[in-house]
Amino acid sequence: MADRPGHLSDHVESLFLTNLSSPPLLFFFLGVAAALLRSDLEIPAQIAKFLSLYLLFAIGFKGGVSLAESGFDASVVGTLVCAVALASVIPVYGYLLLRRRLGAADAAAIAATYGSISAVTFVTATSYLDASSISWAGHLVAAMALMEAPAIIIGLMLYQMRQRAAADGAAAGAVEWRELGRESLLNGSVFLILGSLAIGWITGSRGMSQISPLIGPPFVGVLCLFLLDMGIVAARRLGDLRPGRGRAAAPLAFLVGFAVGFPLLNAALAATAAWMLGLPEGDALLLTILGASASYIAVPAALRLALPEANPSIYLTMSLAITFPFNILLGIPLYHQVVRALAGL
Amino acid sequence: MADRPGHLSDHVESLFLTNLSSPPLLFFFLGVAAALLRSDLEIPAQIAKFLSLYLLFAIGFKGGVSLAESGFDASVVGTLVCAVALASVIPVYGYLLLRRRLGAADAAAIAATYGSISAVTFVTATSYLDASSISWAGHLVAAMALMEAPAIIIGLMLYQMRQRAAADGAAAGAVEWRELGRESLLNGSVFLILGSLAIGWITGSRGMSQISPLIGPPFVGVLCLFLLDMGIVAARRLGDLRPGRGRAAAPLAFLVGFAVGFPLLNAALAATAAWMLGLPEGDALLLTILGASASYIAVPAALRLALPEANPSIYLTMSLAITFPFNILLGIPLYHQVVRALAGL
Amino acid sequence: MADRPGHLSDHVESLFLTNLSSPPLLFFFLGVAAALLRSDLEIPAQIAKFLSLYLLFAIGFKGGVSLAESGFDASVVGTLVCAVALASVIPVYGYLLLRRRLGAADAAAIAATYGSISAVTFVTATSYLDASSISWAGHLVAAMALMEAPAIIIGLMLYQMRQRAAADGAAAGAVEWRELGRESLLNGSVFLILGSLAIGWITGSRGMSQISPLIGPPFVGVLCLFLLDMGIVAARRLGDLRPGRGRAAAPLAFLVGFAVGFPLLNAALAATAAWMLGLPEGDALLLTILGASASYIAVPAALRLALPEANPSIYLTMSLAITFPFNILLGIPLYHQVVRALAGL
Amino acid sequence: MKHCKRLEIVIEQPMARRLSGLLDELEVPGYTIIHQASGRGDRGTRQADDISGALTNCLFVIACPDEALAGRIVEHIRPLLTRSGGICMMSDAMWVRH
Amino acid sequence: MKHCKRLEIVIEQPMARRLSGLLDELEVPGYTIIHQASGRGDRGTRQADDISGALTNCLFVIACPDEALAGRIVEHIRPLLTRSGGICMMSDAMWVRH
Amino acid sequence: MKHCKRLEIVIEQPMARRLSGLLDELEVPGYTIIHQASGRGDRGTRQADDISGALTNCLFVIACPDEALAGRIVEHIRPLLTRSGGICMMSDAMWVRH
Ligand SMILES: Nc1ncnc2c1ncn2[C@@H]1O[C@H](COP(=O)(O)O)[C@@H](O)[C@H]1O
Ligand SMILES: Nc1ncnc2c1ncn2[C@@H]1O[C@H](COP(=O)(O)O)[C@@H](O)[C@H]1O
Ligand SMILES: Nc1ncnc2c1ncn2[C@@H]1O[C@H](COP(=O)(O)O)[C@@H](O)[C@H]1O
Ligand code: NA
Ligand code: NA
Ligand code: NA
Repeated sequence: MADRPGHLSDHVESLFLTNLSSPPLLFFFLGVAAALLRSDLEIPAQIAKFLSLYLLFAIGFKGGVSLAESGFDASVVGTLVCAVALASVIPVYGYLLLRRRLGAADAAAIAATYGSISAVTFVTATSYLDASSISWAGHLVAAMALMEAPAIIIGLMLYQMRQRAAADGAAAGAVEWRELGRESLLNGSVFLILGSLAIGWITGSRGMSQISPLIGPPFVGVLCLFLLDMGIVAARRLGDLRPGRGRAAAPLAFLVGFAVGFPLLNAALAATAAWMLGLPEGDALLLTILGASASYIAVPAALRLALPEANPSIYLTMSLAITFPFNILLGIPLYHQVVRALAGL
Repeated sequence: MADRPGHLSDHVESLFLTNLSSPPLLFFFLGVAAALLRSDLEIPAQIAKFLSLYLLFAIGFKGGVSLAESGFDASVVGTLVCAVALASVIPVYGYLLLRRRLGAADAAAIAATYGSISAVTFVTATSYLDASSISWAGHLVAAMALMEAPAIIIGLMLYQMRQRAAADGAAAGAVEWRELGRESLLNGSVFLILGSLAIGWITGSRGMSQISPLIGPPFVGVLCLFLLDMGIVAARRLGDLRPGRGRAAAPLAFLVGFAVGFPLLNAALAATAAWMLGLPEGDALLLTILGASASYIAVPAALRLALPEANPSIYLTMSLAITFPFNILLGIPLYHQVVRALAGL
Repeated sequence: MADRPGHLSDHVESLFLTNLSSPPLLFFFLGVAAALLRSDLEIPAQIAKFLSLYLLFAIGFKGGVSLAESGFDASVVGTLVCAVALASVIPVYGYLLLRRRLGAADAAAIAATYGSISAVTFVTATSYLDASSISWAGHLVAAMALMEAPAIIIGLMLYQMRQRAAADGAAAGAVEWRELGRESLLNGSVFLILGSLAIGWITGSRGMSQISPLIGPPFVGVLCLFLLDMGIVAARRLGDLRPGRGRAAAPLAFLVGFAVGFPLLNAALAATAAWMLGLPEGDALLLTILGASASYIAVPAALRLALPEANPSIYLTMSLAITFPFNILLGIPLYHQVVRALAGL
Repeated sequence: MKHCKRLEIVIEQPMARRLSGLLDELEVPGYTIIHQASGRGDRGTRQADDISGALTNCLFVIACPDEALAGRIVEHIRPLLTRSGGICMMSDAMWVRH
Repeated sequence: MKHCKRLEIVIEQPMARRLSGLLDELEVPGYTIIHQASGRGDRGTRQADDISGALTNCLFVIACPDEALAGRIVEHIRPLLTRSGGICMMSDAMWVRH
Repeated sequence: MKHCKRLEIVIEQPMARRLSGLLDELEVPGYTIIHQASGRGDRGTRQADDISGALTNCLFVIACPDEALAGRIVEHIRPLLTRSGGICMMSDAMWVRH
């Protein structure tokens, strides 16, 4: 990529190209191709589950160790509060937008999904930053873990209010709040991130020296294998969105449009918040990614328990087959530009 | 940890603290917390099986390579004989102790479980020694493998004698000795440890240079993930010991007391034997650990075949949910003190 | 091994001994011993599948990176054409040889199996070359991937011709060509090798620097664990060849003889072709291995769909339990001698 | 041999813990669970390839010698099936007492 | 509760995709698939330990309220079983409508 | 279609090899085994999360056209179930001959 000095479009173009030609994303494309061509290439389910646990274990521990080094100060607390605020506001305006075209259950489920985060999108963004050696702070990992639960709880509160208002509470299953609280807070992924964060924080660099041979150098290679599986699974889900399959009666165009537009809206909001907080480039990009990303592991598991009326082949397909690929392929470099532009003001 | 020169209690305290705050043990605590809080964090079963095979493959190979370097001499043979003797004596006095409060089947099963060893406790102890750079000899791995089988065979011989004496041989199923021999000697874990030991011994340092990138640096990280799973499984088993569940009719207090007291008794016996053999610090600690540890993989598998009358929710829960955590959390540093004290005499 | 200068037999002997005493092959023997002694040592199925995907991912990526460095020139194209030619000719004369003693379905199936290749035999050969630091070119990986499909298609064409000739086309199920094409070209293993090759080629050494910590140093260790599983599975299959089991009515002696003799014939053909192409030592050995090796993953999966009349306990057992062990234990060093001898002419 | 009712329930993985809890409360003699099943039904295809478990099924097999209890089990799981989908089949079998 | 036929099919893993395609074409109400099963039959032992899938079985369970459709399913899978081996059993059950 | 008896056996994983050996000796036409099942019974919960296999179940399905053989199978496995626990159910089914 010819790096003529300072010419914006070339520089922007190179950002997109480097991202798209990074091994992890190329293996994501390979997975998509395998599924579309109906090849029988498949990563066994227990292996995919373990690769995701490895990624959470690694990012959590790294976050904890760098948190031990950087310590807690006002700006850290500010970022955490802002992250939780984002995860609470996004589901509200999301639900209002969605309610115009969808039933209450599906609207609340999608709102909760997009209010929450995708750990693997965050992980892919950290490896994007590492590749262009831009530093990022450990407490962003804490922000990620804290953004998981609020979105589910708020999404379902909106659903309950609508149900009580429509006085047909009997029809809709009452939301088991106790079950929901336990499920969203004690969900496996959230628990592992927070646990690894705490242990990384306690053991600090001494702990890292023992663990880094497993979570350091091999990280990008494992990410490639995981994104290969994600490409296969995402491409398979795309088929589910077509009206004929299951009960996805909702208008396809609106759903696809929302799955790309809403993350852009959230990214703008999060980038502005990061700018106001004066976060450094790497941290600002990660906060924007957290706003823009949607959950496809923790939230769907919680929603199947708390809100089974919502149809997973809508909210799971939107976040897994459209928003996740959009974010890692185009979103990351795009939000990087937005963050840089804001910093330049 | 303030290291005021030479003051025993500080030194002892720091030993316990370093052990408890080592990453593997912190991840064990995380697993226990996940299970107690009923989080759905879980390591898939085939992954946990593979992580245990990795640990046995690694410790076996390392043992074999160091055996090739140190070679066989009288003291090595002495240690091996002493180990087998321990694994034969412990079940006898264990059975006599247990028979006073339990049925013959459960007594024989627990005696066999505690006469045998836990490879992961041994592995955790080697990583404890490596962390404080205390050397240990490869033939201890051979000792570990040799201690597996005798305990099962002796435990069952005691059971058969009791049955014949009580002349109700018909009631109790005859022990299939052929099946039992094959099962205890050819058990998967024992076979892998001895096989890796032999291959490490044959290929020596040339072999180690090819294999160590997989079994060397990443070892502690993999141990963390395995102990995370162990914490989850151990905490789940704790529930089984309560009288209400299954047929654990035996007095709970006696079982819990035995699961902590008996390992201490065996540790004292093994430490004394190590002292009489004049073993160096690292080897003495490992022999003590072998005496004090109880099997929860190889022996339970053999007992289900040879002695199904014994109730696994007693012997498996005692070794997995009480003795294993006790040994890796408190036992290792405690036995280290005992070994040091004896050496000081 | 005493290396008296230049004495052929010592040198040959040392080649065999180093191969047989390399850790991967010793773990293969351990697996065979475990199965023959009926130990319950077993690698879980999803783990074995993942280890094979890791090996294909690693060899494909390495091949692509070295292809990027060496680039495409006439000699590379020559090797690829020659490889595809081999994979097309071998099934023809193989089928004619087999038809004399076996039914059409089994003959076609075995011909397709031996016309194709075994990726793990290729991978074991590359680690044999790396151990004696003999270089080999990346495009051989491309040759391997290209040799998978033609053998299946040609084997089945021969079967169809025979069916039409015998005018009982109705009896034998028509071969679903569309299904077969898709299955042989889009088979999971072939797709992963070609995909990793392409990504390694695109990202070149920049990509390798990110991925090599996962696929470089740990490669031989993972190969040991995979060959341990292969030893267990191969030894188990040996039992299937005995006439009593299933419908292996064919003469046992002929099948075993073919499973060793035919690879030697193909090796001679491939070595001569490599010699005529003037390939360097490493590449010539790998081309010979591709000729001599038989598929036990991709082709059996395709044959079960396209030619279910053929009995897998014949063709799968021959390639997995006889040809694969023969090639990695004796074949690799033997073909290395042949290649060296030809080069000496 | 004693007559018994054989119950077979397919439900999504996230609901497995809740269903086994319900069966424990109903004091069924026992149950066996098979995991990671895939399938297709009204709610579309579940290929058991996702990590959330929302697209993965599990299959419960229950041997229930007491017919009245079998009926009670069916009544208690019906609302679960209505909310989350899945199926339940009941058939006759003979139970080998040992 | 409604009467239905319970179909149980064991076939080798490579044929799973073709069988589920056939069931989709026949518009069966649904099916559940259990993977990685081992077994023994006329064609020898399948220990589900090979990577090609040729020696691994999978088990289909189909609840079919429409008896005529159940008969059509059996007729359509018979040729598959004849070519690749495996078994198919049909039994009576009651289907819990929800 | 031919009448047959369907046998369903749940037993712990360590006993799987012994049970399949027994079935081979009894020359049953075939059997299918599903692994890594969890469950609960008299002997408490088996969550299939332990490495020893002592707390993991497996499920055998046997199609047996010969009723007398089915009776013999039940008699031979009864002592296994008495010693190690587990269940065995027998029901009627139709076997699709191919
Ligand atoms: N007729 C059927 N026969 C067997 N399994 C079924 C049937 N209908 C649904 N299932 C299973 O139940 C799951 C959920 O069904 P549904 O709620 O109808 O989407 C499906 O993924 C299948 O695994
Ligand atoms: N009688 C039977 N009962 C249960 N499963 C069977 C029976 N016969 C065959 N199978 C299953 O079907 C697979 C293929 O059977 P076959 O085509 O007879 O070799 C076997 O591996 C078993 O898993
Ligand atoms: N009534 C039942 N229905 C289904 N499975 C059962 C039943 N009772 C026991 N089991 C299974 O058999 C295993 C051992 O049973 P038990 O010997 O009663 O502890 C349990 O873990 C269950 O998987
Ligand atoms: Na978000
Ligand atoms: Na012991
Ligand atoms: Na070949």
